[in-house]
Amino acid sequence: MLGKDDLLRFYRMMQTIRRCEERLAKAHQQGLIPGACHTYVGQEAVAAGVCAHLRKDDVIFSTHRGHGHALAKGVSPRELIAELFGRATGCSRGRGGSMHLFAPEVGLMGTTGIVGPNILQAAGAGYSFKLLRSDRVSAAFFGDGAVQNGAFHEGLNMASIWKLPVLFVCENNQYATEVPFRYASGSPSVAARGQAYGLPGVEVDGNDVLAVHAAAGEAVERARKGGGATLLECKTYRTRPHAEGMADFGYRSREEVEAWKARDPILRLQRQLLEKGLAGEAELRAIDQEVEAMVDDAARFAEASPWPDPATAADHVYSESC
Amino acid sequence: MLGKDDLLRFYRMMQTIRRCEERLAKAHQQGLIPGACHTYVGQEAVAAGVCAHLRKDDVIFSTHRGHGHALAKGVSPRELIAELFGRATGCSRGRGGSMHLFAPEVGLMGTTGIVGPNILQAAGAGYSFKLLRSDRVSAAFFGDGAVQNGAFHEGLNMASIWKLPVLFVCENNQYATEVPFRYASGSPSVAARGQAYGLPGVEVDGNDVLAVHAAAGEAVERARKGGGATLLECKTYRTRPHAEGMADFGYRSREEVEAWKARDPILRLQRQLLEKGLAGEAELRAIDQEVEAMVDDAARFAEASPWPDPATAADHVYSESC
Amino acid sequence: MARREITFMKATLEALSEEMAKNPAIFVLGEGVGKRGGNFGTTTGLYDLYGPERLCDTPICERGFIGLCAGAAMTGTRPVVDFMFSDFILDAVGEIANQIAKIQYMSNGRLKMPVLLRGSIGIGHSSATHHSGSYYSMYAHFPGLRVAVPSTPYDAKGLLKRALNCDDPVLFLEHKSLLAAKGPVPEEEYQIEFGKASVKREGGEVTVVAIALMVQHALKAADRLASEGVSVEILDPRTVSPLDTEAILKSVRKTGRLLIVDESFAPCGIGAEIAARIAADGFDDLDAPIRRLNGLHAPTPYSPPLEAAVIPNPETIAAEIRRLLEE
Amino acid sequence: MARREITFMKATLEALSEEMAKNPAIFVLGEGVGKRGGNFGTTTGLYDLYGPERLCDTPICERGFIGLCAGAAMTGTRPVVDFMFSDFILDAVGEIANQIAKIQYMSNGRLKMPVLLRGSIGIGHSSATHHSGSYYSMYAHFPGLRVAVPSTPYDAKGLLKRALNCDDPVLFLEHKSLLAAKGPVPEEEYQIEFGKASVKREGGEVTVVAIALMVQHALKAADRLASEGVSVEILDPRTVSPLDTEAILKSVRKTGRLLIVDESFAPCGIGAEIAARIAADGFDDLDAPIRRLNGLHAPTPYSPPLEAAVIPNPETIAAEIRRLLEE
Ligand SMILES: Cc1ncc(C[n+]2csc(CCOP(=O)(O)OP(=O)(O)O)c2C)c(N)n1
Ligand SMILES: Cc1ncc(C[n+]2csc(CCOP(=O)(O)OP(=O)(O)O)c2C)c(N)n1
Ligand SMILES: [Mg+2]
Ligand SMILES: [Mg+2]
Repeated sequence: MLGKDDLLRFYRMMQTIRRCEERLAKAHQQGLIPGACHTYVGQEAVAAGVCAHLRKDDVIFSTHRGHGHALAKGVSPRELIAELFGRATGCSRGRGGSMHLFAPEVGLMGTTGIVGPNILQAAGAGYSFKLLRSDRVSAAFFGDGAVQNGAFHEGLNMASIWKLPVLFVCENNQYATEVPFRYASGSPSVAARGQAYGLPGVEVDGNDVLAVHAAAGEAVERARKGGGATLLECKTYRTRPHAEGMADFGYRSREEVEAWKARDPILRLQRQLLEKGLAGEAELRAIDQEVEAMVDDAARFAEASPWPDPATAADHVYSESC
Repeated sequence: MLGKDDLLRFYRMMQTIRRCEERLAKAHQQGLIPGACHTYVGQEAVAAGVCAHLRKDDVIFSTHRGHGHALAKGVSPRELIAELFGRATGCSRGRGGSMHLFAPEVGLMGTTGIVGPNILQAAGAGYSFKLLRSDRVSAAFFGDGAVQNGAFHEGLNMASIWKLPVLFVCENNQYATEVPFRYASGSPSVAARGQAYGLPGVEVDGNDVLAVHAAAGEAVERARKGGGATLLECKTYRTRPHAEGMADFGYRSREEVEAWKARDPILRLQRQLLEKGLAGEAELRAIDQEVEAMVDDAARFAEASPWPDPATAADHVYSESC
Repeated sequence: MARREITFMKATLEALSEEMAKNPAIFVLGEGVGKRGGNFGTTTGLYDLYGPERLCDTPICERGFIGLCAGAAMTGTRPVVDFMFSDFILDAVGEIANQIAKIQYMSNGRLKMPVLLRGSIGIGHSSATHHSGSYYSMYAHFPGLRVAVPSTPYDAKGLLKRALNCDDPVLFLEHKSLLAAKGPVPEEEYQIEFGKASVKREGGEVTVVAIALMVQHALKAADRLASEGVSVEILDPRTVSPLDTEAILKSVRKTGRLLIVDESFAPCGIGAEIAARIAADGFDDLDAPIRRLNGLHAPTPYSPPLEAAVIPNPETIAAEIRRLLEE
Repeated sequence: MARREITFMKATLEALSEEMAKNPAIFVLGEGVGKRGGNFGTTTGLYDLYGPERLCDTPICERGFIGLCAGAAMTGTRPVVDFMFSDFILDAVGEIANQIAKIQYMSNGRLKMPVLLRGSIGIGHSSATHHSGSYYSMYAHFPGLRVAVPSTPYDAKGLLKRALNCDDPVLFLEHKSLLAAKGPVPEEEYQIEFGKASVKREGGEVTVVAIALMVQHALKAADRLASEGVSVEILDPRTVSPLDTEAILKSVRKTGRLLIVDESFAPCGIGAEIAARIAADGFDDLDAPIRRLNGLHAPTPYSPPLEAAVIPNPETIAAEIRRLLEE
């Protein structure tokens, strides 16, 4: 059973993600982020709920929209923001930016700017863990857009027939850039597609961290115990544009966005905490302030950080072993 | 309702395929076929049953195991055998062999040596017909092995969301080379995968030409009328090795092969014709002899045909228009 | 009448729009090509003119919709794929190199394959390694494809119109740092043949062959060198397949010196191909070694100082030209 | 002791088997690598030794299982993909060039990527256009990959063992017409470093650099020319990435003449890369134009007379050498 501490941990993580994203959005407007910036605002419950079950030695593989996953897996706001600022202190040492976050030390094995590959890579980590007789598990986070890609098909099928310890976490935020899921998908349900691969497919309210946590818990346990992979569809919504600086109301209405803001996963958890008497306003505000301070510090750290040395631009193309 | 003439047409087509394949198998042993040779023996009911519904201006896209589809769509035994013999009179003028049969004149738009692409190409023809407001339809024939490939996923999804006039005909002969379908597929049913794309998925006994014909008829009618695509799973079996000259009993037993030979689609139709009194032995033997003569003629024609001119080896890499 | 100047992007939009008006068999596929008008504005306004079937938004299945185009092109339509970033279609190399490029040949010329694949290439704007690829050299390696890499709005419009009137599959690759650049484009109808290089600057002492954005950088370098009294000739092949060897040979006959500037990877790149052709057929005209200036052989990093370090710029080009003149 | 002679295939089987015995993290993926022992006998007997998890039969999803290998290689295992024909993995170029090749760099060296991709290349046996591809030039273009193209059993074993002890992704490409060829292979343990060319024949008048099967063809041509009194030096780079430029320069310094023989497509091919490097750094040593002899720039046809017409053979190589000696 989840206790107060667990819920407050979720709250803190979701707020950390939210505040980092808001800081990054502002920094993007200020010209501090030289490339793209895809925020995770509105989807925080998914990263927080799933990653709560993962050990440091478990691994995740994410996408262009990976800031939240990175933070939830243990990347610090400093390393995240510094990376988007292009600094040598960033988690990818400035090589990656928003779409290429690497922190293998904490199990973030990369985020990809190409839709699809991370699904396969998560299956590959699962293959390693199975072959090595390890109880580690692997998770892929991906959007509804990736579901129509061959990588989804091939990855889920392999994970099924080889019973790999993998979580396939689809964050169905209903749009792939501006293309609606209901247009792009032959089937209205992602979870139902599990059947095509002989995998359990579970649909969950992705804006409810407790629901995500519960469903992910079962899936992680199954994976650890050798029961194989699970497809988790988290229905959610991003409330900011696809990427910072992009227009947002050519393909969806302000009303739709507002309706989803009313279902904000952080506000929802806040209400639950207050209603159940697990935390008071003051306690939550204190967390908020701590988070705010941490993000302030991270942004200052990032801005003060050195640029990478151009002389290192071609380092590490090959390993030193061969 | 199908009449005697229809059934005899099926019979003649299936025998034509069978006799061509047997001739090709023999020719392969004799060294008359310089490359690979994948026969269709045991699966004849599928090509015969599906193509009976197709007009000359409808199109099909097939695989490495495409001889039967080529014949059923209207390629002559002469052009088929000459192609496998590598002659200038072959349907691909000697450029293709067993795996690359082209006869656009009769709607055979190619067979592919790579598993997967023909599924996408069939969808593409469907796109053309839809855009051009034509009532032509398109069909892809592919094996159970192709079902695990991303092309299947992407092709069926696009055909579904755009309601393309396409038949996806999966010939589930239970093996991809030597890898069993039950091992390679997360789901025991191909037809059931239609659901994942919002497409009707129909399973049919692929060794029963009447069953194939009935199911394909519905699918073709739906496609012509703008009702979109269908996934047809024809359960069948190839009774010869994957390709001529390959060993056959490392992955399946003689008993299994014999059991399927007892379900031979040609023998079955023969029995039905005889039992229903639609044809006598003599009539069938007469057809057999005509077919045999045609195949003899084709093989003689092929062997007497000229080789392609080496000076033409690099012709048609580009069109002349640009 | 004043010469009209429009952007590269506007020039290609005109080309596409004019051809779509003429030919109802042309349709465009891609993510966001519909109402959105394309990630780079490549289809702005066309959806309202031609509707959803001809401006068709796709799921994220590049291999799938490019494979689909092969079947469409064989059956009477003329597909255009608007793929946004060339990195995305690496998943479709099988369909491009093994199907689209080969079917005219394999059918002995009985099938045509008028597929146009268009989208952005190039390093810049901290796009990082999955949005900075070029890959024209790879496509030039495969038989059966035409590959255009224009550097000006004029060339872009003329080559795109040619592509839409040609039965071969064409890769039309647009450097993202050129899309907003303006240049003269006449109102009148014109097309540019494939395989015809363009002399972007005449000069007598050294021949620089440059590709895409590097043409603009080389022009800047040549300006600088002109003030030092050095006379540089700049050639833009405009298409890397076919490649206009004659034009390069002709220039080298005059200058005796050749530098090839290509922002993408050197090994087995188009610079190597040009060097090999001239080392074979222009050998006697050469007064010095053939030099190549390429981007570093490394994935493209994100951070501005790293990114700048992996590609040639006007300064490094000028320096390379000076070195070559001393050899 | 008599020198042991074994086939190319046997040599690679030994290499794989020896390394699998030493390193339990090695596993092999592919269609038919299990009980069947591989389409070309590449895994014969290993299934019985190492079981289904380490000899894993796959569905037909090349992109999928190559993408899977990237994730496996990052997490402590060492995947080997046995892909049968290089044509099949064109569907996986995105995973290879954009993921496998880049992750060491993008992670700033914190992740390793020991993926071995091995399988057949080359024209022959009327395999036709979907089973005759080579594509080593394409892989040499991408940063982050190692590409081996051995021509003898000895080189094959030594390079494969090197590949299995290296943290970089390696393409190991085996010409199908060489698989049954025999040659000396010692019983003792050895490895061959990447980027070291091998002089397959010493000679003084002309340098021939040849790849894979073309090495054997060039040797035959050189035999013939020897009887005409012509002395040919033959170099086999063995790996096209990295490429041993030094060895080629050294030979050209001696002979003054260079011919590159490569059965695959010329444009932006490895022959172009070699020519470009020598036209840059060996320019002063050249007494004649650099020549390339390649297969035709066309898909590979099926029919024997057509197939023979698209690739170099000992006669055409000898003729080309004679022509070069007259320049
Ligand atoms: C293979 C590929 N095609 C296209 C793109 C461009 N692109 C980047 S994000 C995106 C939409 C992704 O949608 P989804 O998977 O739903 O994730 P979300 O952005 O909603 O989190 C697209 C099309 C890409 N990165 N990779
Ligand atoms: C992409 C690709 N991978 C592998 C192969 C090798 N291959 C040729 S046929 C075949 C099996 C195909 O099985 P299936 O689709 O069931 O068709 P069947 O042979 O049973 O008719 C394989 C693996 C190929 N041709 N293409
Ligand atoms: Mg989405
Ligand atoms: Mg099969």
